[in-house]
Amino acid sequence: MTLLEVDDVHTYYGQSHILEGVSLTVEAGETVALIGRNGVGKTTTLRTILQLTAPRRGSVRIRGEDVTGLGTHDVARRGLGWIPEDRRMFSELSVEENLRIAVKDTDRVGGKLAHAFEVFPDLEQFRDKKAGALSGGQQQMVAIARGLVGDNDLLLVDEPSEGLAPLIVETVAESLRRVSSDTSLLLVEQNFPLAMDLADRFYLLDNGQVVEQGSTDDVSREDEQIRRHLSA
Amino acid sequence: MTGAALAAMSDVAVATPLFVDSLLDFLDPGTLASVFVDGLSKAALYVMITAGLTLIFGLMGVLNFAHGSLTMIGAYAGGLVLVVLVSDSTGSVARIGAFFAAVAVVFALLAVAGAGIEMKLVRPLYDRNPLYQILLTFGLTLVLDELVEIIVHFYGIQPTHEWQAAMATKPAFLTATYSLLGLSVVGLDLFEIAFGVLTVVAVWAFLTRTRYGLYIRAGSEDSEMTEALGINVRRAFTVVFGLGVGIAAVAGVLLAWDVTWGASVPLAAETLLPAFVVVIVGGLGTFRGTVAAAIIVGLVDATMTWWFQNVVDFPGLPEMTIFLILVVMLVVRPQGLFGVAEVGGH
Amino acid sequence: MTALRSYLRRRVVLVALVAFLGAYPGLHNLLVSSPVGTELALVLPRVETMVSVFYFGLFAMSFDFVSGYTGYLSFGHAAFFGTGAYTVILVANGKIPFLASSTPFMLSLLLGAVLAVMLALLIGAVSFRLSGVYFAMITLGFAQVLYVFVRNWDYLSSNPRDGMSVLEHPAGFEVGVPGIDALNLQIASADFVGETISMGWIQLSAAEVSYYMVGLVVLACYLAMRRALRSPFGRTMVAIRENEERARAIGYDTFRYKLGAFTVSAFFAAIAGGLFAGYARSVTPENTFFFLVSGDALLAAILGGFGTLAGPLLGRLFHESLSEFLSDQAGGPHIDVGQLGLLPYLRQTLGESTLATELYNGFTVGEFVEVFVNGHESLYLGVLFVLFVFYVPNGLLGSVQDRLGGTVGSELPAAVRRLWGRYRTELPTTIRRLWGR
Amino acid sequence: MILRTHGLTREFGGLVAVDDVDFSLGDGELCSLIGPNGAGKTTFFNLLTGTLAPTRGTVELNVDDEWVDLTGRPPHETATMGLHRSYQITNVFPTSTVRENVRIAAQAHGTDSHKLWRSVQSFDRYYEEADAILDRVGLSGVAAETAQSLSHGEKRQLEIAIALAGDPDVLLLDEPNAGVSSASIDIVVDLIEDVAQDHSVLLVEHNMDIVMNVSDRIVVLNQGGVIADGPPEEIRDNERVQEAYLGGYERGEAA
Repeated sequence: MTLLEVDDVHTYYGQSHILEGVSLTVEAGETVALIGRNGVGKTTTLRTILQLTAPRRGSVRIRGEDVTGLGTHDVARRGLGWIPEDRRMFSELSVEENLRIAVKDTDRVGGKLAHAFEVFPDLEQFRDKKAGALSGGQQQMVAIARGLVGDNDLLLVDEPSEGLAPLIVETVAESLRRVSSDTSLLLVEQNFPLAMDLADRFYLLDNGQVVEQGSTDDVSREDEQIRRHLSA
Repeated sequence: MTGAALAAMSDVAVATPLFVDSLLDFLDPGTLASVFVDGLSKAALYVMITAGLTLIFGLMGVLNFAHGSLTMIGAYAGGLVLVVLVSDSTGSVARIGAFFAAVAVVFALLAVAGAGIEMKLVRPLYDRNPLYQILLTFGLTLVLDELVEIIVHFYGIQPTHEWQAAMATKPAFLTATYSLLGLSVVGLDLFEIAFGVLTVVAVWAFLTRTRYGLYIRAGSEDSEMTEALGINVRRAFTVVFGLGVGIAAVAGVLLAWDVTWGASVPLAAETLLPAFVVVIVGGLGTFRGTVAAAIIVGLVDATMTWWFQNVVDFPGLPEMTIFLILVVMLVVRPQGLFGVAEVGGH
Repeated sequence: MTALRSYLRRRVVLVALVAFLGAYPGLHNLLVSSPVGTELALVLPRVETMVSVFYFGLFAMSFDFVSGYTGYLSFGHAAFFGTGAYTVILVANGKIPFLASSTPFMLSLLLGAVLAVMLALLIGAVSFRLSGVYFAMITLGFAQVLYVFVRNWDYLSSNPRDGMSVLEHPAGFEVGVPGIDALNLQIASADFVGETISMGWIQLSAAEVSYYMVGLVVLACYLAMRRALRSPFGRTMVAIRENEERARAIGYDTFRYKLGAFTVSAFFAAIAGGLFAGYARSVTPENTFFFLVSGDALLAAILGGFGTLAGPLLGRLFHESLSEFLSDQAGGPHIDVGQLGLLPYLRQTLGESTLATELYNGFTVGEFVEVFVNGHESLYLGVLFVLFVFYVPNGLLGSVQDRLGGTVGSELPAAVRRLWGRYRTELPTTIRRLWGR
Repeated sequence: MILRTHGLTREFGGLVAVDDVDFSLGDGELCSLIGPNGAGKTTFFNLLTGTLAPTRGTVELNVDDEWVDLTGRPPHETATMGLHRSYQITNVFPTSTVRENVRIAAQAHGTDSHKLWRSVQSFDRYYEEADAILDRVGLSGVAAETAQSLSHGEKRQLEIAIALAGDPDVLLLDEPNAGVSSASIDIVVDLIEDVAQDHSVLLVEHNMDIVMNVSDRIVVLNQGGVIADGPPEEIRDNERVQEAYLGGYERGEAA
């Protein structure tokens, strides 16, 4: 069964029409990239899926079940995790607490934390440090780990490489690759080669609409469509 | 220049050596220690009144003007339980037992009432300008105060004076003064300090040691992210509102025994204003700051009370100093002791 | 003459309202002596009540001037009301250096206002660095410092907690042009002998003289504030309320405009306080500097319409009428007809047997009435206030304006003209049709 | 030249949002400022208008052939000196009428704003200026509506209209097309070209078709610094610019 189906959603901020009918799907086990220039509606698509900004028209289905209009926490409980832009750490909370709060199965907190520190051994040393005191790259790790411990089937990842030095980007990419072996990913990314490297399929967004989609194997940065919609 | 002004000047001339003497008196270890204990007992009351106020603001950005009225209702409700349970022949220990019964009943009742207020009245206003939350809770104080006044009046109790019957249920050993290492302490002060410490420890443990406390701390920082982790933040709002009101009401029960306060309808305004001072000085929404500010305000209050009683012939000194602390704090550091600069927008 | 006529035409609603208020005391007398006088006396506010509606309404308008039009909640506004009130009594008692107790009332009124302006500059210069809840709290803090101070400063009176009364100024305070005796009339509340007028067929009681004189000052202040709000300055205030960041970005030094608005507002708040003190001849910290006095202004502003200048006056009228309606006072010596409040009225009309009827468990109708009607206007006001917050967030006047799509002054005549136009064209045809049938 | 910066830098904590930017805007020029997300474009605007104070560097404006130092001046002063901006997220006076929105902006440039004793209606010149601007941006028909009741596209036009009031020397337009539906984008583009006739314009825009069509010159920011500066054709073929936009990730061998 298809994990996520977004069907012709129209989303507004006030009166400004941001998504003009976006449709996409994510199958179980897949990594799907959502690419496009700044301001075309990529982040809004993720917010719409989570019902943080509910669509005015169209529907969002998870494993066939319509979740449009539900509370965000209800959507999240159905196995969706969010790794937002700017990482959104609880900066006054320790790294461990940041992870602890993300565990949905409250009987297995210990095991989940142990697993997270196993996957991200670098984080163990910061366990009791306030998340706000970490560097950008370390925070991104915590954000990804937060998605991991929630037992999610699908992670919505927003601009994981933004504001990070190239070397750190590589580490982040590596951790996403590791996480993607357990869960599906819907990845918003401006760095085109990175997105193509991680994803199986891609959707190209412009002006609130999907203008192209396909397998990542078939496109390159010399592609006319890609250059037209992504670069200067 | 008028005679009064001249007289005032000569007062200053006389007052200068007097001031030095008084300062030496004040710095006497015995005086300092008793002022300190008095200050801590005031701080304990402040912290109990304000804990809920600050948690509610921290999580949902609502400045609850009805908080003082709910404290006042706690005082009357607690007094009622005490008056029913305690008779002249009740022993001291049984009276303390009755007090804890009153605390339990009042906490349960008012926590439920607080949760109800959040669900039915405050919730529909979250999407509106924060002004409307202030207006709503302000309107609520009018209604609550007047309702209490009607009820109290109906039972033949004078609403604007302390309720003596409730005050009289206090066991004798709390009114007594004890000498400890040359220091004289009133029993009730120690009782209040114990309660204050207990409250701080309990709230702190709830916030840092329980899963729900974790939700509340996270929700105060970023409620959208918390919601996206599968946590029902709206329900946490209700819980915090209920708990906050419950704690304030328990403070009210203590106030019903305290001769400087006592259960009366004006108690609502008398507790609300210093509570505002404490939460703002501490930094709106931070529990740590609120505890620190309560101690500061309590100690300043006690110090100024001593100066008024012994030196300065100005009965308003303690109260005026408290509001001056508020003004000075807002001028120097608007975000308060432990607040974050951008807080308050939500 | 044509200029005056066109001026009045453009302000037809205002002129009509002022005319109505001018005729109100006579109208009131006429109505309460009519066959349904007892019932009307119950709902119509007394002339004395209207005096306090005027001065407190002015205070509420001054509060709305700054809070409703710049969006900064001045929660310590009572400080300015108190400054005006205390100045008047202090001058009258010879407690202000260099000023004799016989100083004309109009001058002490002005002095209070000037003092309030200076106070507002001080408080505002510090407070306008903050916004939102913090601004409300710091102004509250300042006002409470002053409240505690006047409550305890024994220079003011032997028992400052109980406030102070006029001691050395035996005659009523005169409102008018200072120095010209013919242009002055005394104001005074019912328990003080004020001035009465008898000119031909016009007979005015002391209360009615106060009504007109206080009303005149309030009208002048209202017109001044209205003009200020419709000036370039006033439009800048609204721009700050709507979007302060953008106001700054298009070139306004918003701090100066906020401080200016605060100062103007303090001026009129002090005039209101001075009128109150002059009329009541005694003040207490509780009814001047206390924060619930600001709360009452907020109440009036919300009921009447936040950000509509005349709304708060209407809100206050509502508030006072309700308290009068629910009061248990019988009519004073100057009202011969009927009772004042609902309670005496119910006692009278329901009759002994109804009152003694048992409702529940020994609780009689009479007791029920005593408990729930007797002077508990705050309860009903509070409930009403909460209902307004939910369902009428723009207040009485604000909602009417929303419905009309503009200010009442400009839109109401237009609406009436539209109706009249339709009536004139449609009525003849309707009549003809009816006639034909 | 009408506007220039020298070594303009702004740091937030450890992050350098704008890094040592030397920029100049020619008199009457339409220059576009582009760059990927987080390149520092909006921060740069905020530094120019004084909303943010720079960590280092200067901003200068040419007023009557004299260079005036604007560095560290508050926004209301830079605005009165002739540097106006529009906002990425619509930022108008919502419950005022469209006409009043522009009139109040025009009034800011007169000397009458402190007059609280005269009716606003006795100052015709601000109404005339507002009406002329509304006519120019095509909003005359909705002048009496409240700003909040406009469609999103009309709000974007109003956003520019407010910035036009007071006849600025320099217009900073921050994504005037943000959120405009594809159907009505042409109206805003025409408007940009129109105002560029008699103003120096610095434009931030993501839609490259628009940028390439309307600009005299393009400046590219990446990670706070200028990486390219030149006419549209040159920018289109610039390899560093392509790299900045598409990203230069290469899968490393390390894990």
